[in-house]
Amino acid sequence: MFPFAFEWVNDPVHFVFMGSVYTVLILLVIILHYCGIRGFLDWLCKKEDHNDH
Amino acid sequence: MSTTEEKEQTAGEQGGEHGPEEATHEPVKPGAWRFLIPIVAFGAGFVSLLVLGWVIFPHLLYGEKQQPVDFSHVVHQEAVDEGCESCHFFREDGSFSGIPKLENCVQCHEEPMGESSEEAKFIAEYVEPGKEIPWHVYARQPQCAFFSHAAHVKMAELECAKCHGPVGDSDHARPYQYNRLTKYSRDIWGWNIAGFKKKTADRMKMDDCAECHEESKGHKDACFVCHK
Amino acid sequence: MDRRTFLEILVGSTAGAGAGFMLTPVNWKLMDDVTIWTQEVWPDFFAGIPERGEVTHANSVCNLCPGGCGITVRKVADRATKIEGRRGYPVNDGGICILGAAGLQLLYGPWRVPSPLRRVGKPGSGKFEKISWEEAISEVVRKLSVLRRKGKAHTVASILGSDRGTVPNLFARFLKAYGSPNFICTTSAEDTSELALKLMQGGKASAGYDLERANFILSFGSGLIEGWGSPVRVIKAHSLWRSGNLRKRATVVQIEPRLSNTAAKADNWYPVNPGTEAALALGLAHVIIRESLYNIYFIRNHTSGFEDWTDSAGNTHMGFKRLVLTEYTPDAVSRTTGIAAKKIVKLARAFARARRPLAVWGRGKGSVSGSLYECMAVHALNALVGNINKPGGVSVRPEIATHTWPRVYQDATALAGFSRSRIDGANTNRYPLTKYLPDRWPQIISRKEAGTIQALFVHDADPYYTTLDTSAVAKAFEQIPFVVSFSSYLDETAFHSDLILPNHHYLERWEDLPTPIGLQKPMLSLLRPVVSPQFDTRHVGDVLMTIARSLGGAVANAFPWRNYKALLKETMGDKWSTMKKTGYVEEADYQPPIWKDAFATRSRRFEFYTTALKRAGMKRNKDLDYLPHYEPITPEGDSETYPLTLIPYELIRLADGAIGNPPFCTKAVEMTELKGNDIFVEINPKTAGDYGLAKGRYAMLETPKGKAKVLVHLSEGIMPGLIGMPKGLGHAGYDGYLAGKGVNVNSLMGVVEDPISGLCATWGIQAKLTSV
Amino acid sequence: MKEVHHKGHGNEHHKGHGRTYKYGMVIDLDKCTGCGACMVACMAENNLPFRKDNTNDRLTQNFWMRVYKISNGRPFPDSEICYIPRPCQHCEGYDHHHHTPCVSVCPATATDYSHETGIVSQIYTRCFGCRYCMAACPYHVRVFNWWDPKWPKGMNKYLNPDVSVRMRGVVEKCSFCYHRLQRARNKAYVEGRREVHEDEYQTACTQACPAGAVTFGDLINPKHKVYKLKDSPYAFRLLEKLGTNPKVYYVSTKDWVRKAGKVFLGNEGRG
Amino acid sequence: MRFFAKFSELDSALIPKGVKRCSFQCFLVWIGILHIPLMVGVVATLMCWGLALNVTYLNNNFPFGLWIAADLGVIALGAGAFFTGFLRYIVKIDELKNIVNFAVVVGVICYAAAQGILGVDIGQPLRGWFIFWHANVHSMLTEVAFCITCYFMVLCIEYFPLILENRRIYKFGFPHGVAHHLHETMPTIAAIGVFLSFFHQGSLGGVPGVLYGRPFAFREGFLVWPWTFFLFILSAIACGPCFTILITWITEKFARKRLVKRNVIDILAKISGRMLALYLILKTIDTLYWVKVAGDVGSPFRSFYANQPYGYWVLVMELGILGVIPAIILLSTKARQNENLLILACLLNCAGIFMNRWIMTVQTLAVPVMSFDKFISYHPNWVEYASTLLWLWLGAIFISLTYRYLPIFPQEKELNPY
Repeated sequence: MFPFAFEWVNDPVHFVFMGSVYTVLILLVIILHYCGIRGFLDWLCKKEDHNDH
Repeated sequence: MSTTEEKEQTAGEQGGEHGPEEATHEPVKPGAWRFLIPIVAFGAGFVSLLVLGWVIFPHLLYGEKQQPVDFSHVVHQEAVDEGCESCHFFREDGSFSGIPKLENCVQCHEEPMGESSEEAKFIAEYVEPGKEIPWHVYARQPQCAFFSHAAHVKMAELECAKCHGPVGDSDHARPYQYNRLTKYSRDIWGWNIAGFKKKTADRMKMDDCAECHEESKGHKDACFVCHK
Repeated sequence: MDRRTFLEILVGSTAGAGAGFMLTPVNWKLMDDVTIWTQEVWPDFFAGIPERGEVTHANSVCNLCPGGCGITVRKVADRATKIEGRRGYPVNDGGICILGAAGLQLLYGPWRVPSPLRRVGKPGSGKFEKISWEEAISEVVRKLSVLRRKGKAHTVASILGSDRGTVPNLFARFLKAYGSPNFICTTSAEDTSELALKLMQGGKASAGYDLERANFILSFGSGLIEGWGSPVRVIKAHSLWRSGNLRKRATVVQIEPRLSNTAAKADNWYPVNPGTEAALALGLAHVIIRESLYNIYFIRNHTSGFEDWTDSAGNTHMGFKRLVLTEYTPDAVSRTTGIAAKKIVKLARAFARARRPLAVWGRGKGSVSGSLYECMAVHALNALVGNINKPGGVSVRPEIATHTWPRVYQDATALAGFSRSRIDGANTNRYPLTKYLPDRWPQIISRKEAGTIQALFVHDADPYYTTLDTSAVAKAFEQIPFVVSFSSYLDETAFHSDLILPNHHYLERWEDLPTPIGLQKPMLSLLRPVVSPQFDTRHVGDVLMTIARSLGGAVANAFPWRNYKALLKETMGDKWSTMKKTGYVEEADYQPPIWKDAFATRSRRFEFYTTALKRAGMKRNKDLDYLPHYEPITPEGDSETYPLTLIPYELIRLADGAIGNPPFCTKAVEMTELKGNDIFVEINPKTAGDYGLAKGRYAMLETPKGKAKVLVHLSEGIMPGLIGMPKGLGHAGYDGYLAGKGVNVNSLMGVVEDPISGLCATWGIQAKLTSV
Repeated sequence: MKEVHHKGHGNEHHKGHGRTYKYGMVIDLDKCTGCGACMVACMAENNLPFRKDNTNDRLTQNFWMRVYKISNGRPFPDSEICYIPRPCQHCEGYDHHHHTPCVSVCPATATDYSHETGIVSQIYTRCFGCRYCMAACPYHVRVFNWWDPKWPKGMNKYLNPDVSVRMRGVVEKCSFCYHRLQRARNKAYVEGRREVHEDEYQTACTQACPAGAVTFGDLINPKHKVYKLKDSPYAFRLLEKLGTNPKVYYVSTKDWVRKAGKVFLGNEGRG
Repeated sequence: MRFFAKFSELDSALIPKGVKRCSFQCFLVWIGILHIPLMVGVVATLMCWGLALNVTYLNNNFPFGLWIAADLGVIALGAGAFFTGFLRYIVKIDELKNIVNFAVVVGVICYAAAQGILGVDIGQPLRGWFIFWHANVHSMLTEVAFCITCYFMVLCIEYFPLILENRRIYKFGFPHGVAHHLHETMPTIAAIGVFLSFFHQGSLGGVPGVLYGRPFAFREGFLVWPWTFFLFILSAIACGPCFTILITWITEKFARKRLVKRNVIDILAKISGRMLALYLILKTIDTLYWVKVAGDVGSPFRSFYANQPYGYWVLVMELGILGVIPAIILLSTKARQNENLLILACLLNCAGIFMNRWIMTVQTLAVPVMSFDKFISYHPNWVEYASTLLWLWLGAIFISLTYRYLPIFPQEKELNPY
């Protein structure tokens, strides 16, 4: 069973539709994580600077 | 836009407000380890929710009941000639009798047949007053489902155990667990709280029906094959 | 701990908990379970879905109307879940009508009387208390013993829905042994029809119509597909008429002022002025006779009174032929009926030339007795074409003989009471031929001094609702100190009773049913319990016997049977085993007697001129009075104040008799008949124009008997000047599913008596309709 | 916008899995008397609700089988009436062109066209009540449960266990009494048959109709009564021109009835 | 009173630097006032959920009513967000950065409203997730649901950095970093948003357009794809910016100061006007073609408009008064400069889109299909109005809060120095 599609049918419409949905979702997740992690790392670096200071 | 001075200032201003109540966590470590605080807090929250979800939750969700009579399939299997169908038979109209009615039991059990105390209890409590036994049905399917035993047993020639598991080999009636919210038997979702299954008989959700239909027929079948 | 640490811990642990939560099955599981809750637990909470179980079928007979269809009840475990028509049953062969299909709603409905009830509030207040059967029966016994002791046995009366079968006979027997002549039954067109047969053909029998084989059906207002006769059987016959290549195995002509379903399905619809059907029938006879299209053999050899004749005293009497030829020329009839003379001639020719023509009579479902002369006029048409006792015609049908009961020994009190004259005036010099006049007694009671009736038993009837001029009935009920209803339902009569002794529902009891109305072959069928009694009810037969036994003496002796079932078994005799096995016995090879032996009149012929009527002591001397003729039954009210005429119409989707319409049927009523609690009246757009009425708007309907607020429905299917109003609404009994919906048309109508039979011949009433 | 067509194309979908059927109905309007027995039989069979304040406007009342009363609109006395019983039409659509109107729009696959039986199913436990299918159906066969399924006290006893009781907030419609096919199949299987006889599977309305106006069976089985009846020169289908390809046929010898039934658009449609 | 002082202090600490806001008391009163109609809406919503949908005037003939029309309408109105984002990040019209934040705020409200209204509209909201889990991808509604949910996520992500930019939150290092990086990726996010919006705006046209049982709305062949698809996108992007302008204007009226420079507004108005003009041309072709096709197959065109209240005036109103007039105003530079005319045009344009969506859903259902169908009219009852307008009040509160605490109008300080 494919997530988000119990009624999975092997036809192009499904592939295209679900493919797009998943691409979008994955992209969004990647972007969020990217920003979150980068932000966290920035913060850690800054923080150490601060402590050293 | 913001400056470090501002940050420290505000922290200093309002720091005292919440402090003491929240001191249950590990003591504040100064210096380099300080950055671990959020990470440890994260871990603690993470683990406690995991425990809650995987260990405690099932106990909250499911209630348990004992069967009215401790029934032994083993003993009965030995006593009857036609296997499961001796008691779980098809009616003339093609419907399946399911769990036998008292009248079926009485055919043999008018008088005690053995020494067992459970049988004595059964006869005293149900046979003599002529009361139907309020069995809890492990495999009770929801109102919306039409399960055809005839199609599966007579046409597809499935073994009972395929879906019901080795019930026939049980010597005792296992406790019946039910979902407090849905009133379903726990056997439907399966005893694994995550819904994982190893054997076909471990779960009885629609997905499991569909899985088997897909394997044997090549498609999941139309809705109305099993729904009503 | 400083503020920052706190925030870090808070945010960190919340994020951790959040992440951990996403990795537990809780969210997914609960989402699924909440959904299942909406799917299973929620609907079950409201509906109370019963357990599944083994499916079985039980056969019985439907007695919601005189149609007597066979039914098969599908049961799951001990619950009845569906009523279906019984396949292979002689009457309905698998079909079922709308009311029959909804029978289970009557069985399980909240309008059932749950146990014996005694009125505690004021009469008609509907306040009852539950009492035990012993208490209830002893109360009846106490009242009856006192009356009998006081020599007032004759003031006990009963109103029943029918006089055929063991239960009505038990009532009759009870009253006879107790000492009252007042055994009254509600009447219908069947009574008039039986009377007409008796007068013209002699003997006591009902009419059987060979609808299946007739190929020209001339219906004088009969709602053939609206529940006339045995509804399913007639509808099946209708389908036969519509079979064959061009779907015209038979021609159907409907004569009716309103486009009923029957009229809509008929090949030809002749909108006739209401109440002039007899004139039309005689007009047709005129053409048939004038053009010698009648069955000359039959008329010459097997009828009397056709030609002018001379009696033994030497007086010459007018025959049917002369009457018709002189009085009912197409032109004259055209003026009366509103149907063009040309059409009359055409119709008469078509009818007479058809291979198997059949004229049927009985307005709507036949619930109103109607005019005797009209019935005779229509029957005369059947005689003219010689279809009496012929395939595709009308025949006499006796009942299957059952074991007769031992004679009732009447003690002195019983004899004294029984010899008193009946309260309803039937069987008197005025109305020598009529058995019961249920529509007359309310007026009589209200006119006479109080105490005429001291106790009234009502079974299988709802006179409080069905009798015309409801307010007079209500007044009459007020005069009766003790009303006992045996109804299973809280109908109007039960509502106004002092005591309700609920009978088992028809799916809970044993009873025999006579031949369904209109069938050619005699039949006897068996009502049997399909489910165990759902409430604390008792079989009316048993209750009556218990009462009789408690009264003691001769009354008790008249009922030697152990219980009702024993009586039923004994009465059915050798037929019992067959009935129990198959549910019915039928004289399948019954053939109506051939013409030579068919007529039990004095002349042994079909009598156009009914000598029987003369012999019965009618104080009428004109020849005309003994011949079928047109004698207008004038509706009440002056046409100045009430310029329009209200005609009730009947619908198969609306039960209008003793049984209240079940919710399913009410749901099926068209939106042009009922809207919420408002009833529609049907008028022609022309009428609407004349009186300033608008579609879908409220109007006040007024008749000499009362008034009601109604909605206006415009229809091109009704004659201008008429107001059509559906029958069967306006109940006050039962439950909110029926009570308060619409207006009871009976309350707006009055009784117009037939001059000969005294039965109710009302077909309409003058009315006015003003917009509000 | 996507090209919309059948999901799981009938033929390949069921290759090698027994016969396919096209259950359908032929309703003889000449015989239909408008008595309404079909409506009540359907309501009783399928646990349809009813309410005290039914306004009889047919707008919030639930009927699976609804009998329409239609008129030719001519003035008195040329006025005529005809009754049209209307179950779900079980539209088949035409492959790759038109599809069952309600099936393709359902967002949750709660309704489905079975290529094995030709029946359009409605799964109440799946439906979440968006009512898109009701908008799609030109025949108004789909009705919504505006109320909770309440019965007067004691009335729940007659509920048919073969048909689920619908909760509020879902769409329901005629199923051609599919549960009867399920039962009939059970019987056949126990007797070692795969095929169900014509008379073993009949809908409640067919069975109840006192006029015998409703005939039900497999439209592609020459042995079934409907096979011939549907080819009557007087046969038509409702809104034929829309291309829904319904499986309910009507027979009427009256021209105005045929015209009123099939006409929406003037010229001949497809199929 | 001490509490109040504390909160008041917190409030002033949260207000962006360098801008002036009304007093805390004044703000509380304003929010309080908004809660009165809001509560009516909440009651209506709870009635729908608690007592089932019989509390509405919807019925079996009108399974779709105000709610669906409103759904389609607000999504179109919310198109300002994606279209402005598209112009700002992809076409790179730099001035629009001054209104893009607010367009996002309006978009969030519109899309939240769409989902919220749908949550009341469906009979079994607890099972609403079936639309994702048991998705039938052939259904237009599935497509719309997926797209608006995803796009709502996108909008939330676009809105998120605005929160992080709040004075107090921004001070922490971590949110600062996240906001910074989110800003960096904004063009990608906007692109995803455009992709999603593009599809569901078009698919919304398909919602009634695929109902071939309803000839009034049904289009075939070329007329359904790509014609209707693009018509719907066009109509949405023609009115979306107008709606943003309208809301900005209203916000300015309440704030009693300018928040966005005229030239920014003018750019949006100009683009909106062109889109509307293009839409009207295509829509006219569509209508004419539809009239012709309808005529070819037996002239039901007249029958579509045979029953009041859906007479020909509907057509005149939708395309003429609510279409051509705003298009002319928006296209004319001179008229655009007149603020009153501009706002009138925006109002007409937004009303036009709403009317179009109403016609496509409700009138579609009102037009009888079977010859013996009775024409029945529908109008919503207070429950439907209240539960729909609920989102207006929620939106007002949301904008009030956002405006008060977040720096959404970059030009505010410049325009209102103090």
